[in-house]
Amino acid sequence: MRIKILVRLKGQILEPQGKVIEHSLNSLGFTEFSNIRQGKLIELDLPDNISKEEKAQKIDSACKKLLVNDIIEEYEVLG
Amino acid sequence: MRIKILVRLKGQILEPQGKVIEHSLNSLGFTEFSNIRQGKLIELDLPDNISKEEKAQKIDSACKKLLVNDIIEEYEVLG
Amino acid sequence: MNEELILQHGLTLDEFQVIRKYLNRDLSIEELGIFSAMWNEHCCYKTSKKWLKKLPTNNEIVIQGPGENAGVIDLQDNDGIAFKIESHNHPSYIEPFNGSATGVGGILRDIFTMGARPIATLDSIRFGLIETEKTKYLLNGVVHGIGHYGNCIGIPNIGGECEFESTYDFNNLVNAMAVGHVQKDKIFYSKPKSIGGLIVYIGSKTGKDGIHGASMASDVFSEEDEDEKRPSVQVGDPFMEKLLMEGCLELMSSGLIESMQDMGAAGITSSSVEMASKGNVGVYINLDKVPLRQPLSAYEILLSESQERMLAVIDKKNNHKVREILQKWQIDYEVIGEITDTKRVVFESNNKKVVDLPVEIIVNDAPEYDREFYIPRKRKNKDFDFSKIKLEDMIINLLTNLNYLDKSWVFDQYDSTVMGDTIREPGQSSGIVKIHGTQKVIGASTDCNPLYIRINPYEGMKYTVAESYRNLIACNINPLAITNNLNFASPLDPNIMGELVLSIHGLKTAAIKFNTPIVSGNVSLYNQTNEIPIKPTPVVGMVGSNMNLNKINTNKFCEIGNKILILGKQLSKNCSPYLLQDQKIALNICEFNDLEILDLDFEKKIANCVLELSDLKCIMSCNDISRGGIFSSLLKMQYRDLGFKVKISDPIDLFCEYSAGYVIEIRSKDLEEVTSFLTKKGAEYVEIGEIIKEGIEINSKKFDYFDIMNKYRNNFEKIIS
Amino acid sequence: MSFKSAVITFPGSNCDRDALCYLKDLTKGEVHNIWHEETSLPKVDLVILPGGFSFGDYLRSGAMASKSKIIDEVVKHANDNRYLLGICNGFQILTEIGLLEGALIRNKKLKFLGKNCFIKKKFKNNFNLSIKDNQILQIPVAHNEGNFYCDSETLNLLKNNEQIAFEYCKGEFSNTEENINGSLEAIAGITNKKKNVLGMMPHPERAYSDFHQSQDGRLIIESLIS
Ligand SMILES: Nc1ncnc2c1ncn2[C@@H]1O[C@H](COP(=O)(O)OP(=O)(O)O)[C@@H](O)[C@H]1O
Ligand SMILES: [Mg+2]
Repeated sequence: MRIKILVRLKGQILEPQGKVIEHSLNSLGFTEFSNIRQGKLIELDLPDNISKEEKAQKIDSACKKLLVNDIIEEYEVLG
Repeated sequence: MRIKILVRLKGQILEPQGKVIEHSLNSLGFTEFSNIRQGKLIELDLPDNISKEEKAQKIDSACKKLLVNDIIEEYEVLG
Repeated sequence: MNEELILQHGLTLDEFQVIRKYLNRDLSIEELGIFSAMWNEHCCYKTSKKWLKKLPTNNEIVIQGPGENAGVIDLQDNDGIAFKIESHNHPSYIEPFNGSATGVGGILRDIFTMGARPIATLDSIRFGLIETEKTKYLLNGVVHGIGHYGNCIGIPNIGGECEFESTYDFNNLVNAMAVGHVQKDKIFYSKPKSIGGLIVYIGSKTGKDGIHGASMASDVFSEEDEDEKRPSVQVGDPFMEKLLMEGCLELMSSGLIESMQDMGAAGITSSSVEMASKGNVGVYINLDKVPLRQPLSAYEILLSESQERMLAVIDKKNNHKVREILQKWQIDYEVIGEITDTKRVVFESNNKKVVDLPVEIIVNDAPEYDREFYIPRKRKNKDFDFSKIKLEDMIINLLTNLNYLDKSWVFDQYDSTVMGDTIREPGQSSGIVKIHGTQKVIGASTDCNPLYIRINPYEGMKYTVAESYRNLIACNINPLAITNNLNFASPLDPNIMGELVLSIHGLKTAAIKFNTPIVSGNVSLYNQTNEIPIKPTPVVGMVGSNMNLNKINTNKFCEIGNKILILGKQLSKNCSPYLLQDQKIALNICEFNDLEILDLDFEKKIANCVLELSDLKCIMSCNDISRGGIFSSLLKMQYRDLGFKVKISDPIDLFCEYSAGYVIEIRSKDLEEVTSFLTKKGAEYVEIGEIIKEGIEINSKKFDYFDIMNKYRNNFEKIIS
Repeated sequence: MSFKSAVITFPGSNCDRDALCYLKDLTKGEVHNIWHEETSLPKVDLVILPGGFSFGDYLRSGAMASKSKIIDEVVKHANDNRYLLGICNGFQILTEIGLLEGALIRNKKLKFLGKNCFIKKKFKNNFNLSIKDNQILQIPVAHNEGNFYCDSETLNLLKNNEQIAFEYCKGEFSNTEENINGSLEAIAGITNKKKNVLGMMPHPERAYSDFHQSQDGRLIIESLIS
């Protein structure tokens, strides 16, 4: 089972990369795009035979322990 | 409308970060996690009033033109 | 075997016939791949070999000349210096970040393969005109890539060059140089020592990276091909390289390794063939044992250019100890074969011999061409009209031309002080690092004057070598030896071939005169896209030393009131190519006058004066005069709040190029001693002015110091953004 | 009594040798080099977490190093009221461990910065005792993620507890910006509340020897020894 973890900087933190992308997109004519932010995508495999709860708990704990720094980041799990 | 674009290195391209993260997770006891790869998450707003087709076409073209380096990366659009 | 397949592998049908006749049988596809890699320009130098043989490669300090992973020179006591330059031009055009990063990775491996610890890198990068988005993208990517790799592994970048010119629009150049320190009694070579030695694979797993990269590097490629070539991009992993470097250096210093060879272009193929050939032995390798990142065919394994990999030969009895050390560094390690006495290269896969070739045919019978070449026509003499040129406009022209501006946007992205031994960072005429734990310093500079070489390849190359030489001399560094990277367009064009032949000749002449042998180098041909050949760009990387770090000169002004003297001989206005080009006086390459002949004895004489005066502590600061003349040299010397005032009969002379040109700063109280010394030596000099506070004055005309300095320092970033 | 110290080496550390030389030359005492997989630490006065790219700086700078085996010992060392100094990557590791507040995010210009910078001391602590108020120190920086961030509550705490040790400033003659990497309030280094743990982005170990461009980095070790 492939899991996607989306990690983004918390809203109040200035994310200069997003600003740069937005600026470039706008100057390329993509003026409808706004509020661009860049984050991280972490993808990994978990065995299919573990339960939904166990899965959620494991991912959560890995995020807290290593994958995410909760001073600056927040995350969302997909799949 | 908030759009998520997931950008990942193409399958055959070396992604050095993933295996180091995997090693670290494993030694923290998360031994079930495998095949870890890290990519980019780009999030942006598009106006709600544009059609589905137009939206898809705009995102596609922005990805091709700027957001994704198609020599080494591929992407997936969510939302 | 069908013709198309042969041609796809970059072999000519004649070349294929040579192989076919020798073997008297058909080739396996894997064998064809091997010839494709080994008979490629990049590996066997088939076009340049004949000419490279003429270069001086030896003198009393050369420990290892060309032919190994890097050249090594003797720095007295037990200290040796290994260095080499390498190109990664085409990969950097296709994927600038990874292409340039892996270029740095590759050259660093060349250094530590010799048992040397890398202590510095330099780079020489050239791009097309900045007006296009493509050039901006390439510049950003290349600088980011070079920085990322070197910073991460922790080797200081101490200098280089960065130029812009239209012939590089579709063919940027990325040359990376590395310098390492080795104990003379612990140098490692690629020659295996004993039959039966184990061949071991160390480092990253093999993947599909850069398959066909080696033959790609020698293709004339057109815009359309770009996409097709793309998937083979190599990605660098500097973290892995750092571990690999520490692991290999530990293995070597523990005496567990017999010989070592890095897997560069054409990966396992070229490294194993090279080992066999150097040792006059055979190799047997079982491809099933090669650590893989993904399933690969034998063919792909043989040609993969995955980075951060090494091949070593060890004694069987050390197998366990080697494994232990590499485990500590978390490096993959596998015994994949052994050294045999067959003088054949044998690769096995799935219990089948997929390659079984005599080393002789691959190496000794590699093609060598004597290609046709033309000598450039003599140029007519022309007098240019300088009457409409205004001093103010000349200065503006320099301050709006990227080639003259402060390059800190580039080198601030590089870590230049890591390792704690850096004495002169980028931004000075040569980079200087200390040999750890000693008082000795090493200086290095990379240079090329493509415009000069297009005008007159032989003389132009002499000027290029002299430029590096002056860069070192200005810092009171004694020039010792050269590495070079010959970047040219297609040698199938006899005009280009002529540039190649004549510039090698110029390199030879200058190297003999300066007693700076060529100990390593690299050739990169076919640098052209859509029929536009690059300007000939044979880059010189020169290395020198001073045994006493306290004797090094600075390039920056020291004190108000000190006198400014000019040494050397000015080139006439009509024969200063960069002046004519950059002040838009000569607009077409055909218009230029021939170069003035460069008197190398004169270069040496003036250089010796600078060295002697430096040792006498009479020189407070010194800089060489190159593109942009005295004016540009003075701009680079400005420091803190110091400026200059000068007097000169014709201000245009301030922008002319020089032979043996140096600007030196002298204390008033030393002036007499210095001038009588110079007179005694027969070295002409001109006292043109002095150092003042916060001012620039030319013939009593005052310029806005802050405006000029601000533009000099900040315009680069403005222009490229 | 001689001053004892140690430097921890992680895979990818590349300023560990520099830090060792810095300590040897300036403290004249015993200096240990400890591999990250060790599980014990000798009793020393000062531990340095050196600069570099531990674990490639993959995921986040300092994140994986902060989970190394030796870290428990490093934390104990700090809890024992002994000195702990994190330089550059070491600073990032200290925030990842949680010994120091805040985080270091990408430089505001999104580019690696390798150049001289200028700093001065903000609040007094044992690491900057020998530095005069308003004295401008010239020390190199070399980092990609040196942009200090914390939330406003934490910032208030840092100020109230006088935990800000160094801030970036303008040099007399340089055209360097006042805040080179965009750090909150130009913070270049902070301590913990007890002030025995310091994290700083500039590299004092590259500015102490006679041949270095500046010798201002000595002042930190001199402060600790005096
Ligand atoms: N690509 C680069 N990498 C590192 N340093 C560079 C690079 N380009 C320029 N520099 C630095 O800027 C200095 C000035 O470069 P340049 O304008 O070519 O003048 P010079 O005539 O002194 O070589 C060089 O000496 C070098 O140290
Ligand atoms: Mg130069």
